Amino acid sequence: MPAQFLLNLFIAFLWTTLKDEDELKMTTFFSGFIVGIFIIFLMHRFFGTQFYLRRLLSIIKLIFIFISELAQSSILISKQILNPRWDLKPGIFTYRTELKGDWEITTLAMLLTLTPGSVVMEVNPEGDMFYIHAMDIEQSKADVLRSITKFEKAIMEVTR
Amino acid sequence: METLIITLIGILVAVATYLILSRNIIRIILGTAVFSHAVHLLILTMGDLKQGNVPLLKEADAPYADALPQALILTAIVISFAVTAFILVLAYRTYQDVGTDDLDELRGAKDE
Amino acid sequence: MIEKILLVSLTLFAISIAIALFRIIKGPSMPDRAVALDMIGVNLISMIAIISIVLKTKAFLEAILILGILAFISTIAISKYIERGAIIEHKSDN
Amino acid sequence: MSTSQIIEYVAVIIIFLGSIMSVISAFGIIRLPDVYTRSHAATKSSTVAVLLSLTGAFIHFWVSENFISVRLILGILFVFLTAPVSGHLLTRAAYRSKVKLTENSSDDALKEVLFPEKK
Amino acid sequence: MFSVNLVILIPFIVAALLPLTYRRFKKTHLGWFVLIVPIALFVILARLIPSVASGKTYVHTYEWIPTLDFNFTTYLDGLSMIFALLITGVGSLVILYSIFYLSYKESLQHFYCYLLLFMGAMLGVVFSDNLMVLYVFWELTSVSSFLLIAFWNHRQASRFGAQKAMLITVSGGIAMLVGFIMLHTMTGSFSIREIISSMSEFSDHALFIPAMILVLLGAFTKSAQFPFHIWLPDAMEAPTPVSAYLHSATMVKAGIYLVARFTPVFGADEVWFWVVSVVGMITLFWGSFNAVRQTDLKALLAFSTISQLGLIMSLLGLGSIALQFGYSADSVLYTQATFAALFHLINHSTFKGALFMVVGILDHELGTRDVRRLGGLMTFMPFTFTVALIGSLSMAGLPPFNGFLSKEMFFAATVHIMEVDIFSLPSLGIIFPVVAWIASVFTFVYCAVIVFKAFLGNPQPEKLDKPIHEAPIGMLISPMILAALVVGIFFFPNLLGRYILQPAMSSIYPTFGEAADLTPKISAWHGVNPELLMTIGVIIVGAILFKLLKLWKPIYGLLSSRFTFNALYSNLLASSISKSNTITNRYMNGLLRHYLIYIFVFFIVTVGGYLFYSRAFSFDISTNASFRVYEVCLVAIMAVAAMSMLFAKSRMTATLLNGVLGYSIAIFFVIFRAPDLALTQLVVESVTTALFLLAFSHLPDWEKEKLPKGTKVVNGIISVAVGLVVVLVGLSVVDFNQFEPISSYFEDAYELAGGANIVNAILGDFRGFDTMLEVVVLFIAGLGVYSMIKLRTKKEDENIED
Amino acid sequence: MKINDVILRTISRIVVFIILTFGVYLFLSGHNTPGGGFIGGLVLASAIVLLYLSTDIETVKKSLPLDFKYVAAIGVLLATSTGFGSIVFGVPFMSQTFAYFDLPVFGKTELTTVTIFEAGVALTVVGVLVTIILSISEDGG
Amino acid sequence: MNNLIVLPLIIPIIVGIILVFLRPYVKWQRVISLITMIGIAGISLFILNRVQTDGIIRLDFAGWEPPFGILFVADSFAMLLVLTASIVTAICLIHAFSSIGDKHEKMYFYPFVLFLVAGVNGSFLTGDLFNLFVCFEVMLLASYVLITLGGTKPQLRESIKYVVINVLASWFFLVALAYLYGTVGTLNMAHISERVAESGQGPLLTTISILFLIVFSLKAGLLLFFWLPGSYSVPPTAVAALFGALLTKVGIYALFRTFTLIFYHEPLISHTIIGIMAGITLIVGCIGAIAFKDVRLIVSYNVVIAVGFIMIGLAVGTETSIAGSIYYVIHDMIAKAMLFLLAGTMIYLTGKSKIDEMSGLIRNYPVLGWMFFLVTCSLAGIPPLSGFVGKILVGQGAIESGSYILLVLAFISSIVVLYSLLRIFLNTIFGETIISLEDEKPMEMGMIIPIVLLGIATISLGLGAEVISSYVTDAAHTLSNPSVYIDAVMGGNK
Ligand code: NA
Ligand code: NA
Repeated sequence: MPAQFLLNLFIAFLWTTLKDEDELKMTTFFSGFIVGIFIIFLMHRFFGTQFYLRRLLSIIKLIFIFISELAQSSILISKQILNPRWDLKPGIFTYRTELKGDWEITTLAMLLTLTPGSVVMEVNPEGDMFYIHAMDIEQSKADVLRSITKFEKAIMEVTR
Repeated sequence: METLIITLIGILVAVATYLILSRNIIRIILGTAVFSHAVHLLILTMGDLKQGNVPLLKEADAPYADALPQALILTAIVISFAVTAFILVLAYRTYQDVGTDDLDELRGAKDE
Repeated sequence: MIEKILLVSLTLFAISIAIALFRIIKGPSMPDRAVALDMIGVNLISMIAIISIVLKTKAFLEAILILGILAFISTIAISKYIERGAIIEHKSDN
Repeated sequence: MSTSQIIEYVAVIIIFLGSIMSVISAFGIIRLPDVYTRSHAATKSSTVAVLLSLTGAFIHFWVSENFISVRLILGILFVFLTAPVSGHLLTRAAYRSKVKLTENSSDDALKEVLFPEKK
Repeated sequence: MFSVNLVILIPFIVAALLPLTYRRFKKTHLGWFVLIVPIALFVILARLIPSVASGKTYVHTYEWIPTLDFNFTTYLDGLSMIFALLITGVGSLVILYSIFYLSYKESLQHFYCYLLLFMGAMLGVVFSDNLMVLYVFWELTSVSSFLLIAFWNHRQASRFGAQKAMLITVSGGIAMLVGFIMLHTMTGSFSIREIISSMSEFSDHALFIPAMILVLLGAFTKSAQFPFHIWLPDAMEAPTPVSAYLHSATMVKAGIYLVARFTPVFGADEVWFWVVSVVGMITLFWGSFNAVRQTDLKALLAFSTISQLGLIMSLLGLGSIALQFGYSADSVLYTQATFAALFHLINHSTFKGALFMVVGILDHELGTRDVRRLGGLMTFMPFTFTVALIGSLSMAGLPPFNGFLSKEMFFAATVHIMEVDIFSLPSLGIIFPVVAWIASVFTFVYCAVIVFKAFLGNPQPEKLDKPIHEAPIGMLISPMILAALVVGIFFFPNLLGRYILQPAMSSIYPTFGEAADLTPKISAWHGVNPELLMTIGVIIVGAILFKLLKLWKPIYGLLSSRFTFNALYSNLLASSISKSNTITNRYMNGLLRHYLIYIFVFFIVTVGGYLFYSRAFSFDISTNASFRVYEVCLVAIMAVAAMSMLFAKSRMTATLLNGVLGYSIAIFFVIFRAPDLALTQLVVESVTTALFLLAFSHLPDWEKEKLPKGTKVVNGIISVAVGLVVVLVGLSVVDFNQFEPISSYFEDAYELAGGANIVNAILGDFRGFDTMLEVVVLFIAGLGVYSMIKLRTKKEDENIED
Repeated sequence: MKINDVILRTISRIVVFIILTFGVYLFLSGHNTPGGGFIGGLVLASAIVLLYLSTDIETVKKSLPLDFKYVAAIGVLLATSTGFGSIVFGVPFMSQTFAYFDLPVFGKTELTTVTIFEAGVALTVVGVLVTIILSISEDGG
Repeated sequence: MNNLIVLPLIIPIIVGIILVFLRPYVKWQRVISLITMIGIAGISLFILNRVQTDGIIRLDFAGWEPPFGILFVADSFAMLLVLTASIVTAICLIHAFSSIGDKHEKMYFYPFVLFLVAGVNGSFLTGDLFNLFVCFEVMLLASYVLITLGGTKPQLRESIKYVVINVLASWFFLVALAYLYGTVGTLNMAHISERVAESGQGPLLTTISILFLIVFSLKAGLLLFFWLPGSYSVPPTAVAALFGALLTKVGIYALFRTFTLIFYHEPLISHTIIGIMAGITLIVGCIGAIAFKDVRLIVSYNVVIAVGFIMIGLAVGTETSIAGSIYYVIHDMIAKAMLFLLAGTMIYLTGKSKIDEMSGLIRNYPVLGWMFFLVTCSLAGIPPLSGFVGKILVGQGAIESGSYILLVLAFISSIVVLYSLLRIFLNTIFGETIISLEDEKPMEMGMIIPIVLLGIATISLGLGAEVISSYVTDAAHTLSNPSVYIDAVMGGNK
């Protein structure tokens, strides 16, 4: 995949030299880069790998998940705070994940933390078990279990 | 604004003084820290407050806020940091060797 | 009008900080205070951003990032202190 | 009103929303019963609040001064990255320093792992 | 060319050489070598007697500190000649005597070094014309005297005596110095000759009397005048040659010299007359009265010396009255008191020197000076006895010895003074002859004690450690020479009068025309006159009192020893130590809190006090910049955070609150348009908090403040007051708008320093030097922390880790 | 249960790079915008502190084998010696010069001796801060 | 080029940093630091002489004309102090070579001493009030470290008090600076002086001047000396000697400078307060000097007395008295260093510190004993040693201006000094010998040589007072006539 990126850079550079302007312009280089993206997208099957910007897309997607989770959770917590009759049942529950490796675990933990009503408190030394504090354990557990597959998939799209 | 800030400075100084008059070394150190905060604010207040723009020539147009006190405070901040760091370490070294953080117990042996 | 709204926002942020300060003073536990301090830091970030708009200057945008960095570092330090009594370890366990 | 003015208003309103969010979370800080629930308020509402105001500021500078502030983007990114970590660290520290959960709490999966002898 | 300066310097030079060369004198007694010095000097000076007698004076100047007018100017005239001859003459005899007195075992190099030091200093005192140089030598005599008294410093009593002498004489010297400075302030000169010539213009000057009293203090302490005499008996701890030399013949006479020298300056004043003559009289009486009860012969001689010095002093005082009248045939009569003073000065040196040496012989040969253990020595020690007898009789004022002549003149002077018609003397003047006569009676008694108790009566060999035997001849030479002088002067007094005393008289009365007029013809027989009758009375009453000594001696026991000046001195020193210890420990109690309170209170009182006293406070809110609600909120937050620190139950809370303060200040830096400050403050605050946390791992949590409630209230009041003063001054400063700050200059930073960030340009360029040093400060702190933690010595092992 | 710092470590790895970059930026931009040697140094130091916080002393020592007190010393030397240079050139002590150069890539660039001075400042700040923090942390354990 | 006058500050700093790298090589550190101090002494002497020929020399850092930049101003007063400080430091260093111990030397002793000297010299030379604060801090930080060097319990105990009080003083300094900047809007001392003169030093400026008085008095040990006795009696001998010689002098210098150059318009207030403070300082110093048996405490209170004495010269405020104070400051730097070295050496040799625990040292260590006698006489102002010229001139000034109470206190104090030191001398140097030959610790040449050097200095400074008299006269003249200084600094660009 880095090869694709290097190639893209090369195309951009080529583009800039072909333009043969008086001075070095960032905009020229940038436009060359865009041209490169287009070319590589067309040709990426020749490399035998995915189009490298696909990963970028999944990252962006992940970020959107992040943002929407955060928005939802903040709305939820606001409701909970402002609810005059506060009768939630907080608690700590566990979740075992399929994900491996520092990056995956971290990302998932952060997502879970931003998920409405839950905060990851501990990861076990093996790195496959989350201890999660929930604002309202019944509801949060359900929420987490519902969205967690979605998260795992989104993360794996980026990392694998 | 000046009156407000100076009043605040006065409160900070009073608090700092009270802390410094303590027996406990950490309180004293915190007192000097609070005192330094007050002093920094005071230097800034002594140049006219809120008059003029940020003293960045490319960022804003004249008039600029008085830049000299700002430079002085910067120096003062760094120095108070250095001093605080030293005195903290001194305090805990003293605690380790003499076994107390209470200055009343650090009076020292009397002569005669 | 814009400025008025901004000033109201600033005041609201200041009130949040005041409330958080109350939590710092009251506690009861150290983590409570740490949470509140973290919150104060975050609110200060917002205030700097708004003040930058009010003062029409870009000079304080660095301060936003710095405050973000430092609030984070402080939180780490405080939480480690609460958790382990030492904020920097010779050699971590794992 | 020109578009840019409208956008400016949008920016300011975003900021205003952020400030309200912030007050709510502050309110949560005093209202919620224990440090764990409070940290929910802190890590989420507060973060949203700051993200909103930074975004507002970013938009404002973009529109009114035609200035794309990388520093603000970085700031937003930074808060995004660090806020959950802070929440995680603080609750963990709280639990490990034996701060009690509120009495309402129903379940405590950590207790048996961390402080088994107390059982 | 002859220079008196050299005369002064020679003893110093030799003294300096001694410690370097004394090892070469293993075989010969070091004294023989040293003896050359005074003899040579005596000869040099003696050769000048005729020319001095003819009125010639010698002045010579070496520049020392010309800028300050401290110059080494010497002045040889009649007055200084008398003293110089005494110093070198008696000096020669004493050194000769000491050769036999001090064995090789003593650290002779020290002894002679001090002695030469003293000799040079003493010559310096009498020859110096410049007051400052005189003061230099004056103090050097005290120092050398100190060293000589403490010669046997392993003895407690020697150290005690040395300290006492040093403290009293140096104190007097310092008083004298102030007097000298005052004289300089008045006259603009340090030269005695110039001061004498210009002094008449300043007799109404406000400093005239203070200067006089201060100079007299110097003279009185040095000459052991009442009540400063107490050092002299204790100074007898010195080896006897020293006592004979310093504490009877020369150093103690420096005060006499000073009074004589300053008579033309101050003498015309009534205060001078009364102070000098009355103090002299009291001393005369007190010394003789106390001498009688002494059992230690040396102590007896010490009190006798005090008494005799009082006599000379009072004569100088009486003689000063002549200056009241100016030069006239009548007033010449009164100058005879001064003449008598100078005459007795010489006489005293001869007979007292001889007596000291005699006592030294007894001490040296028999191991005691206690009259209760002595008696009947006459037959065993005939030469010693002869000398003692001559000395005693002369001291008692009997013919045919020189003491008789001067004693007669003294009586005459006291009688004459009653006739003077000023200073209420017709009514008060009677005290002078009465006191003089009583004192002379006691003098007679103690002289009898020496002769009868020590030399006559029954020998008591059982009370002595050594067999009674005559002293070796070497030891006897000096006293015998002095005894011969005692007799010789009686028979040829006018030789002395003409060549020695007359030129001195003209020094003391420079305005009195022909010096020959001031020189009366001295003769043993004047016919029957009051003074002769007084002398006869002294002999009769004295003899009776001596016989009845046992009967009336108990009255000395009535004098409580607690109220003596000696006791005062000792108590003063002892109580000053204990009192000052109590006082100092009371406020320097090691409590930082107290020290800080002193500082804060001082701040409140001076700064706050002056602010109110001077009405400097001014306040005008209208010039203030506007403020917003959120700013007020922030101020409130900071105030609350700060005040909550006082009540924080744990150090962590307090530290976090401090962090809140720091962050809030950063916001104010933002509000006040200081971006660089905001950035720095934020980082530094965080790092500081981290440091606190780091240090906390090594420190215990704090406990509740353990101060009593009253203390807390006091602390609170002080704190509020400090804050208030800061606020009030601050408000006034804000209101003070007279000057524009210099900062507008820095707004050209881009052109001047190539930077658009003014603050940065100031830090890096305009005031880059501050920044450089600030970096150094930081570095020192860092290195200090490092060395304090990492390089400390562990309790167990002494090596330092790297 | 042992503490698992995986989240902290992972995020810190990213954050440290952001901070380092930002620190260098602040250091270089101080001449015209807020920043400069001090602030740059402080921020760089906080990056290193973050490294220590998120891992441990030994780990950092392995990957950053610097003796920070010497870093500080070199910093002070640098800061003082720019002043010393002016003695050599016979201009008043601490005189700074600046000039503009057209450099490839960077474009019109201002080069000043102040930059050397500020580099010294920054190095000192980094060196001292880390020295202090390490000294305390390493003490006793 | 005037760059010369920055050398007394910059050389010690640079050398100090270089020595940090040479930590294991103690011998090198010794040689280099000694050479440095001697070199600085030489440079200072050269500058001092140039000041006589060319007048006051100033160096505008980076070429920024006053009042905008920072500058160094070398007048005779400053240079005399720099010169003396350098010489005394060099001599104390020699003592340190044999007394401080390898252990301490490796704790960056030499760098810290050099930094201390740099701070001290900078304080003497700077013409900028804020820079004075920074120089103070350089000096103070170094002193904080030096006082704790080795970290014995008493050291730590006393250093906390020392540090806290000095930190407080520093912050008060900043408060005063803030106020002054708020009123006159400038930092250059000559420029401040001009502006203060222009506004006529009203009540507010006088109030601020009192604050400066407090700040500098804390440093000088004038009345507010509570930190002094404890902290001067705990550090290693060479350090104590440096402290005794240098530290208070910086405060004294600052008091002289500010109250002759800037706040000289209200002598009735400021100089009266200074006079009262000096008088009380003398009294309590005297009481303290005879209160204790511990040699180090006696010696420390003698420092307090000297401060009171020197400040009388300022309180009196005539040219004569100021000249006297200058003489006396120079004398005191030398004699106090000598006294502290002697006291420390005695304690080192006997292992005891109370006067009733030692006795008869003169027979074991004759040179030491005589040097103690010499310093006793010198400090008591006995002529012709160095103390007496200053004493006379201060007295002369006091008489000229009619300050009789101060006069009396000043001269009585020298008797107390004499008594307090004689007490040590008679009890420890004289007396029955109690150290037998086999118990006798050998006197190291490295310890006695510096003491003898200082002894020679005190003799020659007294006998040769004429040599420095022209410098002192010039210094006093400059201090008494602020316009000389102001013209030298602001000349041409008002
Ligand atoms: Na003793
Ligand atoms: Na003894």
